[in-house]
Amino acid sequence: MMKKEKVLINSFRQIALDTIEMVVENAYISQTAKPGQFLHVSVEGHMLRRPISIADINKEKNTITILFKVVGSGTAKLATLTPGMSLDVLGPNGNGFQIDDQQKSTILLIGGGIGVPPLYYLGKTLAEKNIEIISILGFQTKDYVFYEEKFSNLGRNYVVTDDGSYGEKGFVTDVVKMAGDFDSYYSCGPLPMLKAITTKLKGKPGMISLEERMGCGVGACMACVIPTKKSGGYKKICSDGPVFHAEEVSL
Amino acid sequence: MMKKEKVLINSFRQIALDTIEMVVENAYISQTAKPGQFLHVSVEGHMLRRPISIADINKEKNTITILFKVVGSGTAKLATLTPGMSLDVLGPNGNGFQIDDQQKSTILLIGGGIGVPPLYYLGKTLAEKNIEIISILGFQTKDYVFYEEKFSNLGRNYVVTDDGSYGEKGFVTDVVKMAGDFDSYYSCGPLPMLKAITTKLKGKPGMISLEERMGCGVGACMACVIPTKKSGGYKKICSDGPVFHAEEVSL
Amino acid sequence: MNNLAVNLPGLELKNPIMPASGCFAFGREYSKFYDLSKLGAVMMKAATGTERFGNPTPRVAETASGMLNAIGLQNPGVEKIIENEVPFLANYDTSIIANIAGSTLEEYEKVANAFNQTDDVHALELNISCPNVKEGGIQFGTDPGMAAKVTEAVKKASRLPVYVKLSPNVTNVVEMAKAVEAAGADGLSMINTLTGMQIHLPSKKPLIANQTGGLSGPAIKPVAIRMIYEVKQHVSIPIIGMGGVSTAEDVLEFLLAGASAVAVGTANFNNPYVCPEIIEALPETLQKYGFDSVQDAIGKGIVQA
Amino acid sequence: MNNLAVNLPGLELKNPIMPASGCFAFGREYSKFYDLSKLGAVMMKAATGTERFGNPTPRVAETASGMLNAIGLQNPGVEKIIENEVPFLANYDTSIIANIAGSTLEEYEKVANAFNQTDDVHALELNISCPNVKEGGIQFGTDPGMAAKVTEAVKKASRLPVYVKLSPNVTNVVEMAKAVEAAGADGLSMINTLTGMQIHLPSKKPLIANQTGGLSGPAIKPVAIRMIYEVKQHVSIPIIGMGGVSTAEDVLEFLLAGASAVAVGTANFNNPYVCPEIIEALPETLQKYGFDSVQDAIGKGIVQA
Ligand SMILES: Cc1cc2nc3c(=O)[nH]c(=O)nc-3n(C[C@H](O)[C@H](O)[C@H](O)COP(=O)(O)OP(=O)(O)OC[C@H]3O[C@@H](n4cnc5c(N)ncnc54)[C@H](O)[C@@H]3O)c2cc1C
Ligand SMILES: Cc1cc2nc3c(=O)[nH]c(=O)nc-3n(C[C@H](O)[C@H](O)[C@H](O)COP(=O)(O)OP(=O)(O)OC[C@H]3O[C@@H](n4cnc5c(N)ncnc54)[C@H](O)[C@@H]3O)c2cc1C
Ligand SMILES: Cc1cc2nc3c(=O)[nH]c(=O)nc-3n(C[C@H](O)[C@H](O)[C@H](O)COP(=O)(O)O)c2cc1C
Ligand SMILES: Cc1cc2nc3c(=O)[nH]c(=O)nc-3n(C[C@H](O)[C@H](O)[C@H](O)COP(=O)(O)O)c2cc1C
Ligand code: FES
Ligand code: FES
Repeated sequence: MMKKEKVLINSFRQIALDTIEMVVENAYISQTAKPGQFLHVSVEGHMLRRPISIADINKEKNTITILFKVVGSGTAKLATLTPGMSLDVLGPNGNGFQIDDQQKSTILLIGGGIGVPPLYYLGKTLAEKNIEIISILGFQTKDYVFYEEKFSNLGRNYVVTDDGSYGEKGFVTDVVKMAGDFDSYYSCGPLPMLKAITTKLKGKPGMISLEERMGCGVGACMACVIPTKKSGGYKKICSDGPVFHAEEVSL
Repeated sequence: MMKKEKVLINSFRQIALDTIEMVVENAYISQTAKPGQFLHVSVEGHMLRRPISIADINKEKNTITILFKVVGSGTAKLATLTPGMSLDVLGPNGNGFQIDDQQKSTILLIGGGIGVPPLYYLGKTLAEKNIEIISILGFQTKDYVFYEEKFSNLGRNYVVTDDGSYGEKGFVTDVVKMAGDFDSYYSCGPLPMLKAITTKLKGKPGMISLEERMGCGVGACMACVIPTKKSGGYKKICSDGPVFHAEEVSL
Repeated sequence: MNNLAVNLPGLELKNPIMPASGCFAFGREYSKFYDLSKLGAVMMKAATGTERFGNPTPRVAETASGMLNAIGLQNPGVEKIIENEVPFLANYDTSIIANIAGSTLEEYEKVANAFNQTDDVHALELNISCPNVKEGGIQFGTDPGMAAKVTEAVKKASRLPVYVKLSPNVTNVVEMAKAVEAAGADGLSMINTLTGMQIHLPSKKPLIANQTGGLSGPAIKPVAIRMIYEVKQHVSIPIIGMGGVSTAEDVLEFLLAGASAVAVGTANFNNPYVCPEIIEALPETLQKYGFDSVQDAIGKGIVQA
Repeated sequence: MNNLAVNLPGLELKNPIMPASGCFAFGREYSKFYDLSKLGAVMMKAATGTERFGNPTPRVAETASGMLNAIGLQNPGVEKIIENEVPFLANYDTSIIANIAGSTLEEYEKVANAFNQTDDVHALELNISCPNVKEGGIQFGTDPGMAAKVTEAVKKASRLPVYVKLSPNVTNVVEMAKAVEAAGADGLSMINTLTGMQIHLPSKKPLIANQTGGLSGPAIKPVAIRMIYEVKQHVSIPIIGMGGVSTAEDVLEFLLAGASAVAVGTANFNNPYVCPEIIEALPETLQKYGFDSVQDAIGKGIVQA
C-alpha cells in the first residue's frame, strides 16, 4: 500500500546525457515495492508531484534506485539535489507488472528511452526466478544510452539508437525479429513505440507500462485515464496501472 | 548607483530570537554603499524582492552585514540559506542618511527592533568623524535584544524593552530624557515609534528611515509612497528615501 | 478552548474543513491515508444523470502555483454513486455533500431527485459552473436568470439544502449570488475554477485536450477571497469558500473574508494529509490571531468601505 | 537567421518585447540598468487629464506566483508627462505607447488629444480596465457599449492608433473585443489584472488599503493565454499580449495563442533586466521550436475546435 514517505538521497550521478540515477533510502518502500510501481515525487516550487518509476531495489540496504531524464522544470529541479537531502514521495504507487511465479519461459523486455528503468527491476526479479530474459533497449542517440551492461548481465541484450550512433540503427520494433523466440513481453516507453510494439506483437501475451499527466497520482482526480478496449470506459493509469495487459487498453 | 549583483554568503548566525545576522561579500556594493541604504533581495519562490538594510560594511574585506528578523515566508526562506550560497540583490538602493561632514555635534540614534541595523553602520560612520553618539535601542523583550555591545562601543547606549525584561521598561520615547542633550537625531523603527518620536522631538533636526511594502524597489511602480507635508504629493520610499527629514513627510 | 464546529443548513460540521468536489473522488483513495471521520464533510465528485466518460487526455497541466484541469465530469452516474459510493462514505462520521451537474435542467432535476431518495446525503452542491462541459451550450453559471432557474428546479426536486457553486468567470459575481439566493439557495459555494489555457510549445497546440481547463490552486486564492468578500456583504446565506487553500492560515483568511466553512481541492494532490493537518493546526491558528472559535472569525475581515 | 521585427498599426517594432504599463514608469529608472533602445517599445504609466495622487498605502501585496497592486493611477497628469517624460523616452530608439486613463469620457478625450499634439508618441493604449479607479463609477471596461463609446471618442480625439486594453474581469471577453473593434480600435492589449484581495491576518482586514487590487504575474498567465486564444479567433486587429510573462518561452506561448507582441509587467520587479534578457533569448527559442521569425509564430497554436 502506498504511503507518504520521506526518502533520503544516498547517491546521485549522471549516467547519460540529461539522465540522472538517484539512489534513495527508505525502509517501507524498499521492502514493499514491486517491479513496475512508481514513486510520486514532490518537487519544491511545483504544484504537482512527478511520477518516477522504481528502477531497482536493494532490500538489504533499504534503497530504491530511480532514474530520470531532465525534460522540464520539475526534473531540472530534482537534478539540483544532492546526497543527504531528502525527498517527499508517495510510494510505492500503482500496480506493477504481473509476474507468474510458475512461469518457466522466455521473456522479452522492450524499453524505450526513459521507459527503460522500470524494466530493469522487473528483469532482475524475473532473472532471479530463472526465467530467460532477452532485452531490447532503444535510445535516441549514443549519448542517451544507459544500463546496457546491467541488462547484459540479465541475458541477451540489444541496443538500438534512432540514428545508429550506437548499437543497431532504427526502432526497437526493427530488432524484435533478431531477438528470436519468446513467450511474452513487457514494454515501457513512449506512446508511439508502445503502439508500434503492441501492433507488431498482436496476439502475443504482453504487458505495457503507460504514461499520462497526473493530478493526484492516487486515483482520485481522474486525470490520468486511458480508454479500455471492452467496457468503453476508462482506467486510471496511476492506480489501475501504470501497467496494463497489452490487449486491455486502446492506445 | 544601484546594480543587480550576486553576493556570496560568508557567514550566517542567529544573534537573537528569530533574528539572523548574515555577512555577504560583494566588491561593488561594499565600496559604494552609504549608511541607510538597503539591499533589495531576491528570494527563491517569491515574486517580490525583500528590502533589507545595510547594517555594516567592511571595505577591506568587501563585506556587507545584514540583519533580518524572520517574520514571514520570505525571511523564513532566507533563514534556510547557508554560507557558500549566494543571493541575487539590487543594491545599494535608495538614499541613505545625510551626514554633514563638518558636523561637530552630539547625535542621538533611536532604533526600534529590526529598525536598529541601519543605525549601526550610520553610528560607526559618524563615530569615525569624532561625532558624539548616544543611542537608544528598543526591543520587545530580552530575547530580541542584539548589538547592545556594538552600540556601547560607539558611545552611551540605552536599551529599552516593552516588558522591562531587559534594560529600561517602556518605549524608546520614555528614555529620550535620560539621554540628555543632543543636536540632531536619526531614527529607524516601526511606524508608531517613529510617530511618537517625531512628535516628541518636534523642532529638533532629525532624519527617519521608513518602511513600506514595495513592488519594484527602484522607483518605477509607485507602490512605496509616503505623503509629503508641503507639496501635497507623495515621495517614493525606495528611491527618494528610505531616509527622510522628519519634517518632510506625513506619517 | 477553541471550537471548530459550525452549523450550516443541513450540515452540522464538527470542523469547517472538507475536501473540494472533484479532488477527492468519493473518498476511497484518501481513506487509505487517514480516517475520513476527521473531516467536517466530504464534497463528492460531480454526479450526472447517467455515466460520463469525460474528456480525452491530457486532462491536467501544471501552472505557476496552480493547475489546469478538464476532467469533463467523468463519473459513473448518480444511480451507481448512490449504490456504490454513498454507502462507503456513510460509514464515516462526516457530512456528505453531493455535487450535482448536468447539461439540461431536466438532468439537474433528475440527479437532485435521486439524491433526495437517499438518507445519507446531507446537502447538495449545485455545480452550475463547471467550465469543462459544453453540451447543450447552456451557460447556467454565467447568466443570473439561468442560474436562478436551475436553483429553483433543484430546490423543488429535493428536500436537501442546496449550496450553489458559483463560477468566478463572470463580470458580476454579486449579481449571480443574489439571483440564486432569491431563487431559494440555502448557501453558496465559491469559487469554482477560472477558465485558463496552456499552450504546449513542442506540439504548438493547447496542452489540455479540451483546449481550455479550469485553473485552481494558490494562484487563484486572491480572486476567491475578493469574490467571497464582495458576496458576503450582499447575501445572508452562508458561503463555503474554496480556491487555493493549503494551510490553516489560508482557512482563516477565507473565514475572515466571509466564508463559514472551507473546502480544500488541489492541495490534496501534493499532500494527501492536507485536510487533517489543517484541522489539527486550526485551533492554534485561531488562537494566535485572537479568535475563540471558527464561528467567531466568520466575516471579521470585512471593513465597510 | 531569426527575425524579431513586427509591424503593427503605428508601431514598427524591431522586436515584440515591451515593458507593460505601470511597471516601468516612464523608463528613467530602468534606463540606469540598460539602454532602452533595446526595447521594441515602452508602454508608459497611465496618464490622466490632471495629476493624480493615487491610493493610500499599502498598495501592493505578494501572492502565490503573483502580486496585487492598487496604485490608483498616480501620475503627474498628461501635460507634465508630455513636457518631462516623453522627451526623455524620445532619446531612445524605441516606440512609445501612451497608456491613457480617465474617470469620464471627457477626460479620456482630453488625454488622447494632448498626446495627439506631440510627435513622439506612436500609439495609444486605452486603459478602460484599471480596476483601481472608482470615481464616476462608470465601468468602461466591463460593458461593451461603454467600451465602444470611449474607443470611438478617443479615436476621434487623436490620429494615433488606439490599442484598447481589455479587462479579464468579464464573463465574455470576446464580446468586449468585438465591440471595441467595431468602434474603431486598431489593436487590443490584453490582459489587465484580475481583481483580487488578500486579507492580512494580524490586522484582520484587507492588506491593500484600497481593499481590492489587481492580480498580475505568472499566476494569471493561463487566463491571459485563454483569453487571447479566444479573442484572436474573432477579431482581425492585432493583440499585444501580457500577463505573467517572464521568459522567452512565455513570449512564444503568447505568440502561439495569437499575440503579435508581448508586454512584460511584474517580472521587471524581480529582474530589472528581464526585457533585454528575453529579447536576447528569443531568436534561439523561436529556432528551438521551429519558427523562422516572430511573425511566423503568431497564432500558430490555434487549433480549430
Ligand atoms: C508511471 C510513470 C512513470 C514514469 N517514470 C519515469 C522515470 O522513471 N524516469 C523519467 O525520467 N520519467 C518518468 N516518467 C515521466 C516523468 O514523470 C516526466 O518526465 C516528468 O513528470 C516531467 O516533469 P518536468 O517537470 O521535468 O516536465 P514538465 O514538462 O515541466 O512537467 C509539466 C507537467 O507535466 C507532467 N509531465 C510531463 N511529461 C510527462 C510524462 N511523460 N508523463 C507524465 N507526466 C508528465 C509533469 O509531471 C508535470 O505535471 C514517468 C511517468 C509516469 C506516468
Ligand atoms: C527600506 C527597508 C529596510 C528594511 N530593513 C530591514 C532589515 O534590515 N531587517 C529586517 O529584518 N527587516 C527589514 N525591513 C523589513 C523587511 O523588508 C520585511 O520584514 C520583509 O520584507 C518581510 O518579508 P517576509 O516574506 O518575511 O514577510 P511577509 O509578510 O510574508 O511578506 C509579504 C510581503 O510584504 C512585504 N513586507 C512585509 N513586511 C514588510 C515591512 N515591514 N516592510 C516592507 N515590506 C514588508 C514583503 O517584502 C513581501 O512583499 C526593511 C524594510 C524596508 C522597507
Ligand atoms: C481535478 C479537479 C476536478 C474538479 N472537479 C470538480 C467537480 O467535479 N465539480 C465541481 O464543482 N468542482 C470541481 N473542481 C473544482 C474544485 O472543487 C474547486 O472549486 C477548485 O479546484 C478550487 O479549489 P482549489 O484551488 O483548492 O483546488 C475540480 C477541481 C480539480 C482541480
Ligand atoms: C504595479 C502595477 C501597476 C500597473 N499600472 C498599470 C497602469 O497604469 N495602466 C495599465 O493599463 N495597466 C497597469 N498595470 C497592469 C500591467 O500593465 C499588466 O497588464 C498586468 O500587470 C499583467 O502583466 P504582468 O503579469 O506581466 O504584470 C499595472 C500592473 C502593476 C503590477
Ligand atoms: S492522477 Fe488522479 S486519478 Fe490518476
Ligand atoms: S517600490 Fe516601486 S516605486 Fe518604490
